Amino acid sequence: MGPISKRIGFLLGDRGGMALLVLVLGAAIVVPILNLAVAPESPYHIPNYVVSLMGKYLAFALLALSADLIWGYAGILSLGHGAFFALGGYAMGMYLMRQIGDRGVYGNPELPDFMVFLNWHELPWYWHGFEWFAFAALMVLVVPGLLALVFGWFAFRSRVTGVYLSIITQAMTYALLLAFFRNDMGFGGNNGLTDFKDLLGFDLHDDTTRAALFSVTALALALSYGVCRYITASKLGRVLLAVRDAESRTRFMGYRVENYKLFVFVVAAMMAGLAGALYVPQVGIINPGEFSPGNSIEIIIWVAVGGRGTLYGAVLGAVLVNYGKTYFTGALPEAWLYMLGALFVAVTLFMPQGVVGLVAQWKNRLRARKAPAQGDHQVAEVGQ
Amino acid sequence: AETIKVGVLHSLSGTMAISETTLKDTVLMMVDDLNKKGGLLGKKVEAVVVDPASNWPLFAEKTRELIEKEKVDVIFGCWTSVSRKSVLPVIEELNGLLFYPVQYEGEESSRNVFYTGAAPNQQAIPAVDYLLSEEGGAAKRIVLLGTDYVYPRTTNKILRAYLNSKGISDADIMENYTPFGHSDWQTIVGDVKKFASAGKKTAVVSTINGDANVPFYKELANQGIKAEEIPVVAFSVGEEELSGIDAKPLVGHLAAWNYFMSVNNDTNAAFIKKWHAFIKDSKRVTNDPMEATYIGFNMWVQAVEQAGTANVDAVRQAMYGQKVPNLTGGMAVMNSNHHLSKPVLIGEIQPDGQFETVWKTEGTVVGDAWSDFIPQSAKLTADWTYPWVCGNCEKPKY
Amino acid sequence: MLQVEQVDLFYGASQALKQVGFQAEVGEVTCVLGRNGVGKSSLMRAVVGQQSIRAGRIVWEGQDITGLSPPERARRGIAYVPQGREVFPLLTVEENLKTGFAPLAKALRHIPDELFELFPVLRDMLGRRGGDLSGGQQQQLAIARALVTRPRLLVLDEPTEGIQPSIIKDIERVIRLLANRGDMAIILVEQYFEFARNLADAFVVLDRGEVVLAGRGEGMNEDEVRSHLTV
Amino acid sequence: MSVFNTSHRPDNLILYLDAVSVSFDGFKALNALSFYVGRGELRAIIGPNGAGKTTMMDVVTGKTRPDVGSVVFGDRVDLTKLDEAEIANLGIGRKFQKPTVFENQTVFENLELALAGDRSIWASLFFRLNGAQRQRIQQVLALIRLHERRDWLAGNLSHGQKQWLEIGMLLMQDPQLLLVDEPAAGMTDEETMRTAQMLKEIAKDHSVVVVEHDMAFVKSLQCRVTVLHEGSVLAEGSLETVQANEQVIEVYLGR
Amino acid sequence: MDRSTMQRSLKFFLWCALTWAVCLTAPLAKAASQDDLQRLNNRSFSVKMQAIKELGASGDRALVPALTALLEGNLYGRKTDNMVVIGQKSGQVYLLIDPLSGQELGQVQESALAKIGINNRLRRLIRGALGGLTLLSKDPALRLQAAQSIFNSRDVELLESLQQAIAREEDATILAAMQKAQAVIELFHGESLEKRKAAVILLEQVGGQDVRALLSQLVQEPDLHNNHAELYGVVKAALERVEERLRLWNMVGSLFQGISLGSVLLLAAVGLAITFGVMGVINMAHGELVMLGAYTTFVVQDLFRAYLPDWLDWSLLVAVPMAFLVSGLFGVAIERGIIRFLYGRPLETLLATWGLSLMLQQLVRTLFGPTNQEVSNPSWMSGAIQTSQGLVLTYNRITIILFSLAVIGSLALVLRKTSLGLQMRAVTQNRRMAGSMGIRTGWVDALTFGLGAGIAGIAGVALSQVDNVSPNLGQSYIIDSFMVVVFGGVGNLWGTLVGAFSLGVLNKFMEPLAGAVLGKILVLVGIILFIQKRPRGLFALKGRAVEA
Ligand SMILES: Nc1ncnc2c1ncn2[C@@H]1O[C@H](COP(=O)(O)OP(=O)(O)OP(=O)(O)O)[C@@H](O)[C@H]1O
Ligand SMILES: Nc1ncnc2c1ncn2[C@@H]1O[C@H](COP(=O)(O)OP(=O)(O)OP(=O)(O)O)[C@@H](O)[C@H]1O
Ligand SMILES: [Mg+2]
Ligand SMILES: [Mg+2]
Repeated sequence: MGPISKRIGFLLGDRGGMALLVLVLGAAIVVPILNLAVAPESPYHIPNYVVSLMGKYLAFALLALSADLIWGYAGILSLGHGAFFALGGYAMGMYLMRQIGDRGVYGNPELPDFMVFLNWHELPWYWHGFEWFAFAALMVLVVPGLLALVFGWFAFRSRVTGVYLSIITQAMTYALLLAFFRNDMGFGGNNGLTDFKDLLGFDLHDDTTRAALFSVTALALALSYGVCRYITASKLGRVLLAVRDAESRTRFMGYRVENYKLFVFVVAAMMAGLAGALYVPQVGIINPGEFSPGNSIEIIIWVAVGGRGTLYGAVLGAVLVNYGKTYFTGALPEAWLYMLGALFVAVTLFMPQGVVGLVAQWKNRLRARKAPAQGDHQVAEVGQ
Repeated sequence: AETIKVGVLHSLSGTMAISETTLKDTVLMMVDDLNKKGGLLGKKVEAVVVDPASNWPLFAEKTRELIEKEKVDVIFGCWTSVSRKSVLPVIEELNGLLFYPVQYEGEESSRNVFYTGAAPNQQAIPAVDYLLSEEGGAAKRIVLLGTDYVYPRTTNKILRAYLNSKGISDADIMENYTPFGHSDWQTIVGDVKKFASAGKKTAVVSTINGDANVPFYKELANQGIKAEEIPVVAFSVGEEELSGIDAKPLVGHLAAWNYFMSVNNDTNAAFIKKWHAFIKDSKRVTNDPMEATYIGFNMWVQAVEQAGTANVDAVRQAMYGQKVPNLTGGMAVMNSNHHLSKPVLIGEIQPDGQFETVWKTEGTVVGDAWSDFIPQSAKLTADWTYPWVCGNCEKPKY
Repeated sequence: MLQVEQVDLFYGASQALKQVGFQAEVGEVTCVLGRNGVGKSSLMRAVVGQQSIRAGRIVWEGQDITGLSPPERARRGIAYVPQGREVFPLLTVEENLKTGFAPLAKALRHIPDELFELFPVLRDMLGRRGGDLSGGQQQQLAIARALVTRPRLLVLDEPTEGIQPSIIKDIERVIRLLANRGDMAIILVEQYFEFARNLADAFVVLDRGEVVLAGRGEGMNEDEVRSHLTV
Repeated sequence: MSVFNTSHRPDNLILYLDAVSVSFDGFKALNALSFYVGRGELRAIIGPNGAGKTTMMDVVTGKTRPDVGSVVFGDRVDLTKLDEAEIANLGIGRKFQKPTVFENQTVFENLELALAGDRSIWASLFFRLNGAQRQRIQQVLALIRLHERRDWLAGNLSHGQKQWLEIGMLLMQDPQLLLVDEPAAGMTDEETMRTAQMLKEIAKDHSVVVVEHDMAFVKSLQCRVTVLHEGSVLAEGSLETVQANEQVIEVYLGR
Repeated sequence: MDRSTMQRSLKFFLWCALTWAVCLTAPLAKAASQDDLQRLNNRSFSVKMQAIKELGASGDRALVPALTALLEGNLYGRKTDNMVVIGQKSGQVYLLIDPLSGQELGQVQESALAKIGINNRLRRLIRGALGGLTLLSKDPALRLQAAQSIFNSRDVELLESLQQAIAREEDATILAAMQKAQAVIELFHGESLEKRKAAVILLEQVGGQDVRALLSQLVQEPDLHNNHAELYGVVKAALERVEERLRLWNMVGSLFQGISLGSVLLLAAVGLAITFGVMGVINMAHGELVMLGAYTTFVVQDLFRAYLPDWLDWSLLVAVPMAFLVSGLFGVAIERGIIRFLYGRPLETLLATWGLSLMLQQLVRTLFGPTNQEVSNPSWMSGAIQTSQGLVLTYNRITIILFSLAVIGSLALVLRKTSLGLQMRAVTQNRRMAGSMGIRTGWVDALTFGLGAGIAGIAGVALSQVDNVSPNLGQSYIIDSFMVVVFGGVGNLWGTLVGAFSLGVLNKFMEPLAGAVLGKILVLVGIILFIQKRPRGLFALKGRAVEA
């Protein structure tokens, strides 16, 4: 093995992941070309709305990836993961809001429209700094990271685990939802932040910008995958698994479980924040709905559908479920909930390891392996 | 294209499905009707229904899909303001056409949107006028109850300014906001009672939204708040919301709309009949947003016919000044600020869940995009015809 | 009489039992011996129905019970003391014992006093949760719980694990007594040779999932057996 | 301090429990328990079921907090103030009565996790197994006879195999003080002896406290024996003296 | 204004002129006639107002049926001859009654009648007028109402009849109400300072919100302040004492509201305490099972309306077992069809039941439509106990509190005292071993899940009384339910009970302090902090048993 292959050995170890990386990085290059350079009449042309849809899916995939990192590997079932996504989104939204300048309806160069008509006279302190991209970009990571740090520090130190943790994360996102709904918070209340014009000087409604955003999202996804893969393939990853399966035993071996959990929790929160920041300019709105507990549950469901505990599975799950949603809400607007619901039920019943596990199942059936890699032993996280 | 496509962008699932599904059916009914009459410009009209599932970003996505992929000529859709705000950038970017049929907080005028629901001056202000009048009970204290989101906040801000101008001081105004879907109203109804016991005639203005209304009215009834003591006038409660409640204890409470199902005239009777036939359920009610959809659809049809094409720019030009009969007997007119002129009605709840009109504006009221009671917005004018050509101008733009 | 015939048992792709067969007579103690991981517990789980087998037959009192579910087998008088105790952690000791009522007729639903004579500690701890007991106490509870069902076939998987010497002696006496009563077949998995030899009327030695030695208790040759128990 | 005389006091202590009491809902599992373990000592603990042996280990490893009393490790570290991980990092390792291994990881990985070394996040993030460590794991694998099973998920092991794996993990951890709860349970007689041999080997440069009910095992350890009963020390001494003690026979050994 | 409205207003004008003439000429002392009633049959509210005032003042008790009918919206003008009649709907037709003589006048179609409309102002007047007319009625309820009406109208003209009534009244409560009304009139219209002071003192003793309203209105009047300084002082002091007492009662009220909110939370959560707390199934479809219960109530009521209209009030008694059955059967089907394959994989149950909840919502939408369905409160659950101190204990809330306690009580009995309960707990703790003990685990699982689901259904019946019956019903309770169960400690019924009530009460004490939104946020933050202190809920199980 040469030094390079040694250094990226952690990537090579996971074949599904490699395929994913190639696919995502390929898409980052090919999709913009097919969208911008190929004539619209050509069958190879990718229309604009597909580009922005795919960009959205990839942002969701990044979010699912981060959720899988903590759920699949550390056993932290966060039902409030969407909160970090939303916070990242808001940080980006605030930057975009500030970029509008005096192009808002009331023409106020300082204040966003919603502040003007609700009679705010000056920009609240927490809005300052967001006119600079670098600051906003930092906040995209720092704000979710900080929340995760504080929340996680308290929760993990007090050894809140299992469903108790899940439910208080849900309480967290629910509380944030209500808080952001309040117009007095200064984040646009229920309507959230919209009407964005441009990002770093590029017009958001421009096709090139959209294609570029897509590529950036794909890159971010690939990079985050690399980070997650590095973490999970390292010994730290194995410690996390140990924590997931037998937390107190891990402690007796001298590992500071709370620090390990906190570490991945914060990393995942920052990734979710990044996903949110990439999502917002592509869909053009961020509002408190993103904090809703239902959204966070959905994230978990993407991961479960794809295959918990396999990073590329989470990505696959997010894309699949969201594609399904896009397709069915258009094709079967009245019955799509049946389809989606049935899909979830079917996945649990027939694909215990998610879509990814299906492949493994087939393989297993094809050649009986010497050692049973997938035993009947499942982890019970629910305290009884 | 050999067909003219109409996009229908109403939530069929999720929290808003309860209200929006009806509007989807209304559009489908209108399309059906139009096709029976031979279509539009000799072409068949095709409705493309999608479900944005009460998910606001999904509204934007679906709009893009409707316009770019399905190539629809017009979209009827949205209920909540946030869904409209989400759609707005897309529809402007792609130069689409949206008809928005619900009463809202105003403070908006887009070249690509026609607002056929009521602006605050077509609903809230007349309703308060009525409460303050001798006939409406000459209220001296007002409780503003609302769900905590932009429409109630804005409306109440406008109302507060208006009430102040009518000599009601801030001490006599109580404002209270609750989360979406709030279901436990015991405390608040109790507070209203307390507020009302300060010795001045009190009335409640409710901008409570959607699902929260049923438990609110149930609590009102059970705590025995009678309309003749503390009348409640609501802006978001129509026939459909009432159909979920036993209305008998609520008789006398009020709502302000531009339409009531109970309005007695031939156009309305025909509309109701058509609706019942279409939905195959003679118990289903009609309501104001349905009328707004009806007006919007008919206007669009007329405008297309007048323009001779479904092309968005041509249709938009043809829309200005377009008149269609509304269901309350009279004509709705599309103004150049993309808002309608409509009459305002105040109705009392009847035991059967219907409203009886107790007051009606003389003639019609012109919808205001920008409220006169918000200082920054009072300066603005929305006018999409020469010489303004702008949704938010302080001076004419040529 | 219990007859186990040509049983194959698999975990996924790996085979834990190969063509295993043996018999357990009523009124006798049949000992199953073998090193760690040779398949003793797997065999017991197959007998009580917790693990399904791929091939072979299990016949109890003349009936083929291979396809029956564990509760059905329990209703046919089969009781099981699993390795690792498996008491119900959140039920009290008393409730743990009462779970044994399920297969019994109404009239029989009481806890026999002899149980408390055998395991006096259980009487003292009736109200304590099973999971709070010490390891040995749990083991005693597990045995008592199985006896509550008045079994005709008692399957004991290393029942003396973690129990103090004096009680092991008691257990030994009781097993003998139960067997001598003549209405119960007892299968005992043991690694503790001494204990096994004292009790065994018949024995079976397993190695790598196969029966390598079987015979009557009196003919149990220590060296021969031990040779299979060492590596 | 009145209980001192029940337990002898070596000169160089590694563990020292002083009048420790633990009660659960009024039930005293440990009752003013005091006893000492010397550095480099091998100590066997026996006692009736429910005497408090496991509870004592829980107290030492930080799983259970004593109501009163102190637990001192080495010269002056009071263990009652520390949490499990801190205690483990001080050099106290434990084998549990009921084998607990990481069921979803392979035997090899279980051992690797237990491998002594820096437990910090950064260290684990950039950890790479070196040759010596790999060898050490191989050694232990051979010792616990799970060579062939090294790539099996630990969850698929039989009960006895899990016991061995636990012992192996304890060895990997290489602590100063080993607390071993019923290591021979579920082992054949021959394996029991082997375990005893192994513990004696270890005790040459470690301190070991072992709990067992198997008298043959205890005997082959050839060490001091402490008998616990109802949460305190009932007797202490060589196995012979203890076995001759009437009370011990009464409550524990039986006649 | 278009032509038709103009014509109409012209007609109004003529009508007014005509009726004015009538009222000027008609002598008032005379017994009321159809002519008097005719003035009610007028589209102008001011005409009707005047008419009601005069009719009320006439003191003619024959008018009571007509006025009551007017209040209830049952007074019509017959289109053929404009006669004012009472119309009672019976089936498709209306039964007509002469409002003065009580004679039946046959049946007509709805189209033959024109309803006489009223508004809130008229309603108030009519009640006042009826008060005067019914003071001496035989019906005690009417007399009480009359006294209250007079209290509200403070009509000095009625003082004399009021005094007569007081002299004759035997019922203590009614007497008190009448004296209160008398006091008010004397306070406002009395001549001597002494009498007015005495009135204030009497009112203070009675206390309550309406007295507070009255007194505070009085102190705001400049006339009193400037010209009657002494009385002003008395009134002000009385007001303060009344308010003091009200504050106290207010606390009691908040407590009640908290408990009542708690009972709703409890009901929503109990079923979950079984499926989730006992079985460990993260049942996201729990809310939908509640919703099914609510829809069952709707269907049952609808059937009652169609087939047993007289028994409508008791439909809930049927709805409770029906809802239990419907949701319970759904539960059994869910367990047998899906959940049973997922034991040992609790997190997958989250995914599957989430899918189920989507499907159930859509199912209901398809079957019943997306809109709210009407479920009415039976009359015995409508209204409230209102103390004079402003404490309002609504009957439906009281019923729900009692009901929730009954439900959790019987559940606890089942779990603790029956062998089924024991088996349920055994199975969920160690399914495999329970099987080997002879427990039919499949059965027990199905029954347990069915029980949890059935209780969810029962909760739906109760919730239909206070909330929307819509496809979204379930979603709005699911988060709260999980919160309650976890807050109380998973697997602990007692914890669920205490958790629900404490969250309810906390919520209701926060709400006035911080507003509904902020209050809710604070409660959530409180839960988060609380779990830090007690990581396994309020009534955490302790000891080895839990960790094992
Ligand atoms: N659930 C399982 N999945 C896969 N393999 C298993 C499982 N349980 C046991 N095995 C394997 O099957 C073989 C037999 O196991 P079993 O538990 O029957 O052994 P045993 O003879 O009872 O051993 P011990 O004396 O250690 O209890 C062992 O090699 C074990 O690793
Ligand atoms: N959480 C608890 N609640 C109640 N009693 C408990 C709890 N934990 C332990 N006990 C009791 O404390 C006593 C001591 O238990 P411990 O496990 O220490 O015994 P032991 O000496 O290890 O016994 P064994 O030899 O059987 O393993 C036992 O009687 C047990 O029932
Ligand atoms: Mg075994
Ligand atoms: Mg022990």
